[in-house]
Amino acid sequence: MDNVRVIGGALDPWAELQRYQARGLAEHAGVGATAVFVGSMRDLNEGDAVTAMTLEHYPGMTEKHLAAIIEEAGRRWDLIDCLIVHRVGEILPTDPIVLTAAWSAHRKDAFEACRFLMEELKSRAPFWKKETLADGGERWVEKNTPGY
Amino acid sequence: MDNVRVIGGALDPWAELQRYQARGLAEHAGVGATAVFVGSMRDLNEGDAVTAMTLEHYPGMTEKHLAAIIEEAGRRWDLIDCLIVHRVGEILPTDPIVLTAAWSAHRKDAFEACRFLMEELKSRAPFWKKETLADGGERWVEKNTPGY
Amino acid sequence: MSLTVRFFASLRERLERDEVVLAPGDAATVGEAWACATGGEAMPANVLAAVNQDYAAPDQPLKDGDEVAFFPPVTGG
Amino acid sequence: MSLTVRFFASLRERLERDEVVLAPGDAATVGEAWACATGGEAMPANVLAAVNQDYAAPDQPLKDGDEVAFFPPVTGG
Repeated sequence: MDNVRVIGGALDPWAELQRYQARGLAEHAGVGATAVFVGSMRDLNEGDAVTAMTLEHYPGMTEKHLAAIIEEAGRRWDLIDCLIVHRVGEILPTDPIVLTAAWSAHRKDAFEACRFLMEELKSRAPFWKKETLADGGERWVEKNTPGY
Repeated sequence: MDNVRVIGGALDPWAELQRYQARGLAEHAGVGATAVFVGSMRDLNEGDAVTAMTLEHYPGMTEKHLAAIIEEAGRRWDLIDCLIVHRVGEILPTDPIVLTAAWSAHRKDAFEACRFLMEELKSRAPFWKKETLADGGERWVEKNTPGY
Repeated sequence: MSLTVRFFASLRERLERDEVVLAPGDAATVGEAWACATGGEAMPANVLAAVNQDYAAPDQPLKDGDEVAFFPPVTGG
Repeated sequence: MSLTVRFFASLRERLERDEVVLAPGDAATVGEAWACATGGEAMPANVLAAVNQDYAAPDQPLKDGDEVAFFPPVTGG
């Protein structure tokens, strides 16, 4: 389950991809297409200025469901590999929060699988966001925005 | 037109993204979504082993049309920035050939724009591939595979 | 043995409880585990439940040793 | 002044020409520039044309100083 990581510290998506590809993908001459998504923290949500965020997860269940999402993508598309990295804990605006990536021979498969990983993660993986507002108040985010 | 580059040497997509984002995007707290595509050279095309490739372009017209594609994406989706980098010249299997990226507040816009950049590039930007086969023979690629 | 009931995120904060341990006889289903661990509160329609880290419906039967979790809609990514 | 006609990729190789300079009177349209620069060959249906780096149809009129380009379907990315 090296292709699923929940991390407590900073997420550098490009360094993460370079490291992950170095395990054989960079030399894999069957890879024609790599699709990547990075979600970052904005300083605005539902019209309010947000100064910080805490991301909670359910250790064990989160990783299990991220792995299941990757497995499902592998059944639906022709993929060589996938990666999901998600950050938890204290987060500030501009910080990358999540990285999803799909490697395939063909771009259609890579594009669609990468987007699927992200949408499934947002609807099924147990993570919760609590925002700190500019006035110091806190609130739990109650639902995600639609992605299609 | 810094967001369009046609380069003769190696393309390192992750270093390219890091460099490009360092011009302000990394600190832009309105960016919630970054979608990226990387196309790489495979060692197989239409069932034949391919050992090398030469990519030709039409200097001037290529850059002009890549810029027009980015402009069109900006009219169709809510975007903060886009980047297209394409390699030309001699290329070997596993080498990255093309990078498209779209930055937006929202993931739907980033995903769709990134894919649009790639599909439009493949149908409109004047690049041509000539393959060297395992037996030493050469052939021009005559058409691209469908992407949707 | 026993049943462990866990609460996450806004539910954990509102109910002021993180983990409750029940005797297996206390709750035969997910819904009964909710009622027992919250002191009889009705289960809100948008609360999600998991048994042993898989999503579960309120009528799912429980067995000794199960871990039951309750949480609000997920908002990661 | 004059018209410059350029060929790219497999067309350049097959026709064994890279650039041909025509007198403006030689070709009033893109199609005529093709005929003149190839020595009267019929223009294949899949050949693409550009005038001053924008895609153009065979009947597009030309003016002095134009750069006309012919090339096969594009295959980048």
